[in-house]
Amino acid sequence: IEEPLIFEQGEEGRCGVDLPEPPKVSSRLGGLGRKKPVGLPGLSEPQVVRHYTRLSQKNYAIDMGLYPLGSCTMKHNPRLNEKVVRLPGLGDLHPLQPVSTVQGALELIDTLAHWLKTLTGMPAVAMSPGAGAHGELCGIMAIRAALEHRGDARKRILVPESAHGTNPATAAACGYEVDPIPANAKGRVDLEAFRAKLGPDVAGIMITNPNTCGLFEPDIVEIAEAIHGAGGFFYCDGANFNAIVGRVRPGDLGIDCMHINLHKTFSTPHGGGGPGAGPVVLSEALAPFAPVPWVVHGAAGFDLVERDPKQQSFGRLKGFHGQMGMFVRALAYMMSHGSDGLKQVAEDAVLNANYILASLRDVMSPAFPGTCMHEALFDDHFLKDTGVTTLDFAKALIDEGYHPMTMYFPLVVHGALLVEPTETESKDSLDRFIEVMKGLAQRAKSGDAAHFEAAPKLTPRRRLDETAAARKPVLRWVPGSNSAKAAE
Amino acid sequence: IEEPLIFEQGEEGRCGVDLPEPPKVSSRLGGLGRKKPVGLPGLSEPQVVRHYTRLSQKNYAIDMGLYPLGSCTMKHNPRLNEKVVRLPGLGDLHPLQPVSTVQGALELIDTLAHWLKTLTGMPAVAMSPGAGAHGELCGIMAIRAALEHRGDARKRILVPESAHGTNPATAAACGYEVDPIPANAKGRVDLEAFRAKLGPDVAGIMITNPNTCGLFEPDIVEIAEAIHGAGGFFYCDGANFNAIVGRVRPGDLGIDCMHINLHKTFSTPHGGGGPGAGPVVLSEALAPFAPVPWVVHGAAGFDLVERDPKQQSFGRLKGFHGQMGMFVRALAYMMSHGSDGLKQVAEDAVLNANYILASLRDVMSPAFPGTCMHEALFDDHFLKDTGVTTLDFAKALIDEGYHPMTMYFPLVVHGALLVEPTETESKDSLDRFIEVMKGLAQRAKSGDAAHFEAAPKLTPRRRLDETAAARKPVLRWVPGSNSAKAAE
Amino acid sequence: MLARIGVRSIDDLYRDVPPKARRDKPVDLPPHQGELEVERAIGAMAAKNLGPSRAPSFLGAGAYRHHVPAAVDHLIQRGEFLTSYTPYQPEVTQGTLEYLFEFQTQVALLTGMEVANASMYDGGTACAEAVMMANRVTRRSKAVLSGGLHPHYAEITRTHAHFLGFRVEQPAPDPEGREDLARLVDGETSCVVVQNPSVFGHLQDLTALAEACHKAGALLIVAITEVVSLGAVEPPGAMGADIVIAEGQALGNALGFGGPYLGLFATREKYVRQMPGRLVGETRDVDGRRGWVLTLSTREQHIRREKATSNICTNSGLCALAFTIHLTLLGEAGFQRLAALNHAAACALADRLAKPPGVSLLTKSFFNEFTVKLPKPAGPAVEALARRGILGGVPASRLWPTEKSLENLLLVAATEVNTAAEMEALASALKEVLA
Amino acid sequence: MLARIGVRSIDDLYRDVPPKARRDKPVDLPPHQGELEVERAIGAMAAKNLGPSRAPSFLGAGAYRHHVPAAVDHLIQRGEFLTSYTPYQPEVTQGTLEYLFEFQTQVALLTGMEVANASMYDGGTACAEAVMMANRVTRRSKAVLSGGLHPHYAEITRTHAHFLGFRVEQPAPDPEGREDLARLVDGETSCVVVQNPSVFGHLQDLTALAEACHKAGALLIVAITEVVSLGAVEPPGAMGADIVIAEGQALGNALGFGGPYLGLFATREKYVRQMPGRLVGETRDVDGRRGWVLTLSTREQHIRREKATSNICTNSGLCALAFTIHLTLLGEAGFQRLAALNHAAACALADRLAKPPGVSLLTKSFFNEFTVKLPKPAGPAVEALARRGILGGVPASRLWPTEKSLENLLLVAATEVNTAAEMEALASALKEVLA
Repeated sequence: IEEPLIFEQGEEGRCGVDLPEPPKVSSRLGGLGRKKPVGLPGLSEPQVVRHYTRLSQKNYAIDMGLYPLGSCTMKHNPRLNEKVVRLPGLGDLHPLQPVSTVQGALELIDTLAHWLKTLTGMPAVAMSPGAGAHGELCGIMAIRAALEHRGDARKRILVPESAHGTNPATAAACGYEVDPIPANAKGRVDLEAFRAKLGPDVAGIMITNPNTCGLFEPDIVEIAEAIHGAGGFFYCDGANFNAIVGRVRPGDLGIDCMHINLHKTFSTPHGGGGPGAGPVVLSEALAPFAPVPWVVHGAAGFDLVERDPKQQSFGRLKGFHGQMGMFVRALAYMMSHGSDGLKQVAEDAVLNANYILASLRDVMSPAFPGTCMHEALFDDHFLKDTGVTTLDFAKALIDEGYHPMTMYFPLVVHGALLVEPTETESKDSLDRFIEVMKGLAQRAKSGDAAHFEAAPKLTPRRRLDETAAARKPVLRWVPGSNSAKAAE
Repeated sequence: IEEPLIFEQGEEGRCGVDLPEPPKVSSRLGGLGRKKPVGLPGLSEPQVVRHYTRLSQKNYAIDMGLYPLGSCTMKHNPRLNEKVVRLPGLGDLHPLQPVSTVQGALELIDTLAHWLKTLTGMPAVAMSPGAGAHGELCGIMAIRAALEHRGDARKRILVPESAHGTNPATAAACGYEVDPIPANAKGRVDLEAFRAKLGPDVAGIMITNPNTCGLFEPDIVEIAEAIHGAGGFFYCDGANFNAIVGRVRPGDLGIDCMHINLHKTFSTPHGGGGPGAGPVVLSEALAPFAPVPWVVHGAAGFDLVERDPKQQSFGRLKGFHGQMGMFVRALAYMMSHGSDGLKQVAEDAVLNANYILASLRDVMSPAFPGTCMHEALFDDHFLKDTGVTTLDFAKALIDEGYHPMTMYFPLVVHGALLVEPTETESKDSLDRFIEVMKGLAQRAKSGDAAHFEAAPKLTPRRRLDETAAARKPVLRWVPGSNSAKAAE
Repeated sequence: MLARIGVRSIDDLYRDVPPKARRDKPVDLPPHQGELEVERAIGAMAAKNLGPSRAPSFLGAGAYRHHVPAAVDHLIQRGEFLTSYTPYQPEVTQGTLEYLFEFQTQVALLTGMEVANASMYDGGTACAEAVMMANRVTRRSKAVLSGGLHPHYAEITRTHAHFLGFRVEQPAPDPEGREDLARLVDGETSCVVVQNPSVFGHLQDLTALAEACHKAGALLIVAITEVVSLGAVEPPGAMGADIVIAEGQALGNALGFGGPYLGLFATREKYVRQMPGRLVGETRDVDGRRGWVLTLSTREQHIRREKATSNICTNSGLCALAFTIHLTLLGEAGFQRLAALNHAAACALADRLAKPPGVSLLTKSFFNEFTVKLPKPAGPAVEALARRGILGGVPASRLWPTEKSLENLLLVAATEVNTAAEMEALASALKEVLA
Repeated sequence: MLARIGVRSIDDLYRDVPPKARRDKPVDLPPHQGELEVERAIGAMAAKNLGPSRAPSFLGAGAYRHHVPAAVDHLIQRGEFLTSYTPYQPEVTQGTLEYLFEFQTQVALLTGMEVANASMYDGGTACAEAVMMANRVTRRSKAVLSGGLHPHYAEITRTHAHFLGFRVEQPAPDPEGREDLARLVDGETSCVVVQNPSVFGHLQDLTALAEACHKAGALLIVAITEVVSLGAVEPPGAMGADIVIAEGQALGNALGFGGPYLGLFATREKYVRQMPGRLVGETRDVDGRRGWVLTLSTREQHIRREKATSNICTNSGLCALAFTIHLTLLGEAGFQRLAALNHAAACALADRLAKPPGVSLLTKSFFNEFTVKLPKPAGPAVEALARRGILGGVPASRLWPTEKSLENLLLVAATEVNTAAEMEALASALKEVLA
C-alpha cells in the first residue's frame, strides 16, 4: 500500500493537537509578524498516527531480525534504556538549571565517565561529542592542541587505507594532511611502510583496532611505541570496541585517545541514523586539552566546569553538556551487564562472528585465513564467473528477510562483504542466517544470475535510481509537482 | 516471513529478564514444591521483542486504516489516554489500599460517573461491569432484583430479532426466557407485535437504540410507556451510543438502564478483543439494586461502599472496583472533547455514515430507504446473480487494504453488510473507501466472481479452514507435534 | 457532504428522534480542553494518591505488585496490537491469534491442565463461570465454596447463584486452614471451589479433596489469585483439579487500582465444549499453511444466542498479551527464579513481623503472602501505618467487614520488589503502631 | 560452536592481543544487576534533581520546554524507527527516507529557504558548519558573529576557526539589540552570523543587513534557537538569509538536560553541493515508482574521505522524526496557534516581572523570551529562587561568566506550559528575593 506524503494529505485548518485559544494580546513582535502562511498541511491525529505507522512498516529494523552490518554493531536495544531515559527528573531537566538542582544528572555523567575510563584503562574522558565522527574530531583537536601547546606545528596524520571515511575527513577538518598507510597481505597495517612514513611533521596516527577487516592489529604496541618515539600521538578509532570491551583495555596498548560510539558498544538505539554519542577517552598527555564542559567533584557536590580556568581546553565542541539521553541509556546498559557481563559481550560477539566465518568458509571466500574478531570479512572471489556482483548478492539477502551486510568496505579487499552478527544473536538465529547465505552462494554458483540482478522483489520499492536522484536533485516536495500522481 | 511459536524457539535455561540470585531459605511451602518443570521455553529479550514485533505485523489495526465494522465503533484511540493511564499514582495503585490514600482515584471514578450520568440524563450509574455484555448482565440483574423486591416474579424478556447475540444470552444468564419481537419492513421494532407480547409476566424489553440496522427507533417513547404501563422495565443496549452522545439523552426517552461500552463511544483501545468496560446507568427505580462497590461523598472526602448497608444491592459482579484503567482513558477522552466536542462526535459519526450510504446507494443495495444514523446497512441484493457472496465481497476488501465490514448481521436483512466509519475518519479517507467499494461492486457485477472467491491473496494467510478447526480442536501446542514442520 | 446526502443540515439526520428528546445545546458539562490541560487535571488526581512509588507496599489479597520488564509495556503499545479488533477475520489477525494460542498453551502448562481459553474478565468472574460450567457438566446445582476463597470470588458466585437458582454452601472463613470440605460433598454437589494458596496464604495439598469430589461425581475447581506461585508450587492439575481458574494480573499487568485484569480458565479436554470464553484453534489455510482461527464458537453468544455457555463477548486480549509476553521473557528458568525470590522475600518478612510481642504468624505453609494476628484491630493499625508512609497490608476487616472474629488479622504479601530496608521499615513502624 | 570454529576456547580467538594486554578477570566495576536494581539506581539519581515536574520553570536560552503530544513519543518508539539503521539500503528503509524528505520540506518551509538537509547534531554545531560552508562558497575566511549570538554557538565556531585557520570577529554581547554589524563586513568577510530573536530575546529586521552582506559578497547566516518563533515571526528566508541554521529541540524533543537535540540546516538551492550532512532525494525504482534515496553523497566522508564537505556521519534521525511528527500534528493552524500562545505567555510574564522597583525590561520586541535587568546580580537571585522551588530563568553570568557588565541580567522564557499561577509565583518570589 502506498503512503502519500503529508503534503499530499490533509485539509486546511485541520489540526492534530488540541490547543487552547490564545488570549488576545497586543503584539510585541516589533512589526516582524509572519506575513504569509508557512505552507504546512493540516492532518488529524488519526491521520498522523496512520501515516507514521505505515511508514514504519516500510523499514527493516533490529526488532525484526538480524543486521549483519560489519563495522556498525547493530545489536539489540534493551527496552529498559528507553524507560529510564524518560524518568521525570531526567527527561525534563533543563541544561542551564542551577547546578544545585541537577546533582543527580551530574552524578550520572560522572558515573558513566568512571565506567568508560575503567573499561578503557584511560585516565580522562571528554563527554560532549555528539557522535563517533564528532569524537574523532575531538580527539584530533586534542592532539593538535597538545602539540601546539608545546609549540610543535606538525602537518601530517597517518591513516591506514582500510580506515572509515570519517578518519581522513576528520584529519582534514582539523587542518591536517592525510597520509595513507597500506595494508599488508594479512589485512593489517604494514609495519614497515608505517615506520617509513614517520617523521618530525607527523602529528599522529589514526588506527581502528580491531581493524575494519575484523582483525586485531598484533603490532599495536610496536606502532604505539614508534609513534610516541617520533613525537606523535596515537588516535584509536573505537568503532570496533565491541570486540574487546571488558577483555582488553585500549589504555594497555599505548593509545592516546579513542572515541566510543555509545550506540555501537553500549546499545543506544541507532534511530535510523542518529542521534549518537561519542565520548573520547584521553591519556594524561591529552587530558588538559579536553573540550569544556566537564564534571568535577566540588565541595558542595558535583560541579560543572563550563570555562577552563587554566585556559588549556581547546574550547567548546557542542551546545550544553553532551548527549545526556544517550548517557542514561548507556549507563543502564552497562549497569545491567556489569564487569562480568560486558566481558561476556565481547566474547560472545567474537564467538558469533567466528561461527559464521567457519560455517561459510567452504561456500564463500574469506578475505584472510584464520579466525577473526567480531566480524567476518569475505571477498567476492566466490562469485567469480557467476555474473553476480557483491551488490547483487547483498540485495538478494533482502528477499530472504535480512538487511544486507556491509559491501565494498573495507576498500583493501576486492568486492568486500563484511558480516558482524553481534553478541545479541542466538545460535538458532545464526544458523538460520548461515543457511540462507549458503543457499544464496549455491544459487549464485548454479548460474542463476538473473535472480540476483532482479533482487529485491519483495520490498515496498525495488532498486532505486541513485544516479538520477543525484543528477537533478529533488530534495523537497513542491506544490503542484506531479511526483504524487506518478506514485502508485 | 513465517513466525514460529515461542515453543518452537529458544533454548533451555535461557532467560529474557535479569533477576538476582534468590537467597537461600528453608522452604515453607509445606512440601508442596513443584515437582516437574512447567515446560516453558527460554528466549532472550531480543528474541521476544522480535517475536511479538513480527506477530504484530500480521495484524490489521485502526492505526493502519479505516475499520468499517458496523456496531463495533472502531474509532481512533488518542495516545493521550495511554499516557495518563500510566501516571504513577494511578497505574501502580493497589485496589485495597486504605481509602484515605486513594482519594484521587475515587475522585476520578466519581468524576467519570458524573459525566456518564449527565450525558445519559440518568440519576445513577454502576461502574464495575467489565465489558458491554457484563453491563447487560448488570442491568438485567438490577431489573430482576427490583421486581423481586416488590415480590413480582416475572419470566419473560422481550428481545427484537435484530439484537446482538449478547442480549438473549444475557437474559438467559439471569434466568429469563427470551421472547423475540419481529422487525417491521422499515427495520424498526414492530410496535403492534410488541404490544401483543406484553403481559404480567414480562419483566422487560431489551432494545438497542439506535438499532443494529443503524436506525433510530422512532417509537421509542411509546415503547417505554407501554412497557412501564405493563409493569416491566426498559433495558437499552448502549452499543450504538456513539450516534447520539451529547445530542440525545437516553434518559429523556424513558429507559431504565443502559450499558456503555467505553471502548466504543469513549475511545478506550479495543486491544484485539478486550479489555472493555461496561458501566450501566440506572433509573431511580433501579438504582437501589445496583451492585457494589460504589463511591460516595463522605465527611472526610470520598468513600467506597463495598457492602450495601441497606442490603438492597444485588451483590458483587466483579473483583475490586471495575476497569479503572479504562475509566482513566475514557475520562481523558471526555475531558478532551467536552460537552461541545462530544456532540460533534455524534454528528460527525452520523454525517460520515450517511455520506457513505449516499455515495454507494447506486452501486450497492441499501437495506432500507432514507438516511441512517452512524452506520449504513446494505443487503446482498446488488450481488444477486453475480456468484459473489457477502463473505466473498468482504474478504475482497482485505486485499484493498481494509478490514472487512460486519457481515450477515443484523439477521433481519439478507446477506447484510453493515458499515460504520466513525467520526474519526476524514473526508479523504471516506472518499478512498467509497472508491474501493464502488470498484469492487462493479467488478462483482462484471462477472469476475473468481477474484472474490480467491480473496484475500495478499495476507499472511489466505482463507482458513474453520470447520476443520472445530471438528478436531487443537487448542494448544504439544511437544513433538508436527504442526511446526508443516508451517512454511 | 450534506449535499450528496441530500439533506440541508445535520439536524435532518436526527428527525427520527422524538422532538422533546432532541438537544441543540450541549449538555451541562465543561467544554473541550487541550491535551496539556487534561494531562494536568488527571495528573492532579494522581498526585492525591499515595502509591507504592512513594510508600513501601505490602498489599496482596488478590492483586500483586511485581516488576514488569520494560519490553512488555513497549510491545503491548504497538498500534497493531493496541488498536486491533477481535480476531474474527483470521486473515488479518494472525498476530493476535498466534499469541492467544501461545497464551492458551502457557496457561495449560502452568496449571497442569489440558486446555485453556483465551482469557476472562478477571479471576472472580472466572470463578463464577467455572461453577456454572460445573453445573452444566454435572447437571447438578449445589456448589461448595471453601472458607479460604477470596470473598470477592465467593460474592460474585453467589450473585450468579441467586439469579440462576443454584445453591451455594460455604463454611466460615478459615484463617488457619483447618476446614474439611469433603464432608459437605453430596450427591447434589456439582463442584467444590478451593483456593490455593488460600486468601489467608495457606498452601494445601488438594489430592484427597479431589478424590472425594470425584467419588461423589463432583468437580474440583481450584482458584489461584497469585499465578507466580505456580513457579514454586505443585500445579492444581497434578492434584486432581477439573477446572482451574486464576487471576492473571501478577504477570505483565499493573495493579492499576484493580483493573483491567485477566481471568485464566483451564480444564480437561473432555469438558471443552462446556467451557465459556473464546478459544483459538490451529488449522490450515487454502494453501495448506498452518494458521489460527477462533473456534468452537458454537458455544458463544453471537452464534448460540440464549443457548450460549456464557454471555461473555469481550475478553481481556491486551492483558493476556502482557501476561504472555512477561511469561515468555521469563521462560522456565526466569519463572522459577521469580517464584523463588517471592518465597524468599515472604519468608524474610514473616520472620521479621512475628517478633513483636502479641503478634503471631497464623500461616505455616505459604508462598508470598501470609496472615498475622495482631494484639489489636488491624484496620486502624493499617491506617496508622499509612500515616507513616507505609502501605502495610490488607486488614481482614476490609474483606469481611462483619466478621468480628477476624478483626485483628492482617494479610501481608512480599514480592521481589520489596527490599530488606522496606521490610525493616514495616517491622519497626508496626512495632510503634502496636506500642 | 567452538568445535566448528576449530579452537578450544574463546581465549584462542584473542591470540593476536599482546599477552600483557589480555585480561582474564573482569575489570574493577560492579557486576551485572537486574532490571529492577538498575531502574532503582537510575531512579535514585533522577530523584536528586529538581525538574519542572516539581518546580515551575522559566528557562530558555537555547532549550525550551513545550508540551509534546503523546502521539509523538508513542510513534518514535516503534521498533521499526527506533532500531533501524541509517537508510543506505533504500529498498528496506523507505519509511525513514520518506519522513526525512518530509522533514527537509518542513524545514525549508519554516525557514523560508529552498532546501534543507536531514539534520545535524544540534544548533551550535550547525552554526559552525554553516560558517565553514560560507568559507567554501565565498572562498573567504573571515566570519562576523553578532553579539546577540548564543555563546555556545560562538564558542563552537571559534573552536573550528582555530583549527581550520579562519578568522572570527565578534562585538561585545548586545543585550539591548543596538549593534551595527554591517560596518564589520569587508572584502574578506565570508559571512555574518546573526541570531533572531537574539539570545537576549530581541527580534530584529535583518533585511538591511542582508543587503549589506550581499553587496560585499558575503553570506548572511541566520541562527534560530527557538523554532516555535517561526510560527509568528517573519522567516529568515524572507529577510534575505543565505543559510539558516536552527536548534530544532523545541518541537517534539524533551529538554533532556541538553541532548540529544537536532540541528536544522537550510540554504539556497545553488549552494546545495557545498552543504554538509545527509540529504534525501526523490527518484524512481526499476518499476518506475516514486521512491527516496540518500543523495549527493559525493559530498560526504564515506565517499569523498578527506575531501568531504564535513566529517559528519551520524545525524539526529530520531530527533528529526520527533520534530516532524510534532509539526505534522500541529499543521499550519496548530503551529501558528502554538506560537501565539507562547507570545501571549511571554507578554503576560514580562508585564508581571517588570513591576518591582529596580527591575527593568531590556527587550522591547520579543517572541517568548526576554531579558530583565535586576537591581542585584542575577546568579545568586536564581539560586535563591531555586531554594523556593522555582526555576526562574538563566542568569547571563551562566553564559558569559567573565562579563561583569551583564551580571545583573536575567533571561526569562515563558511557553504554553506556564500557567498564570506559575507566573504569579515567580513574580512574587522574585520580589521577595530582591527585597
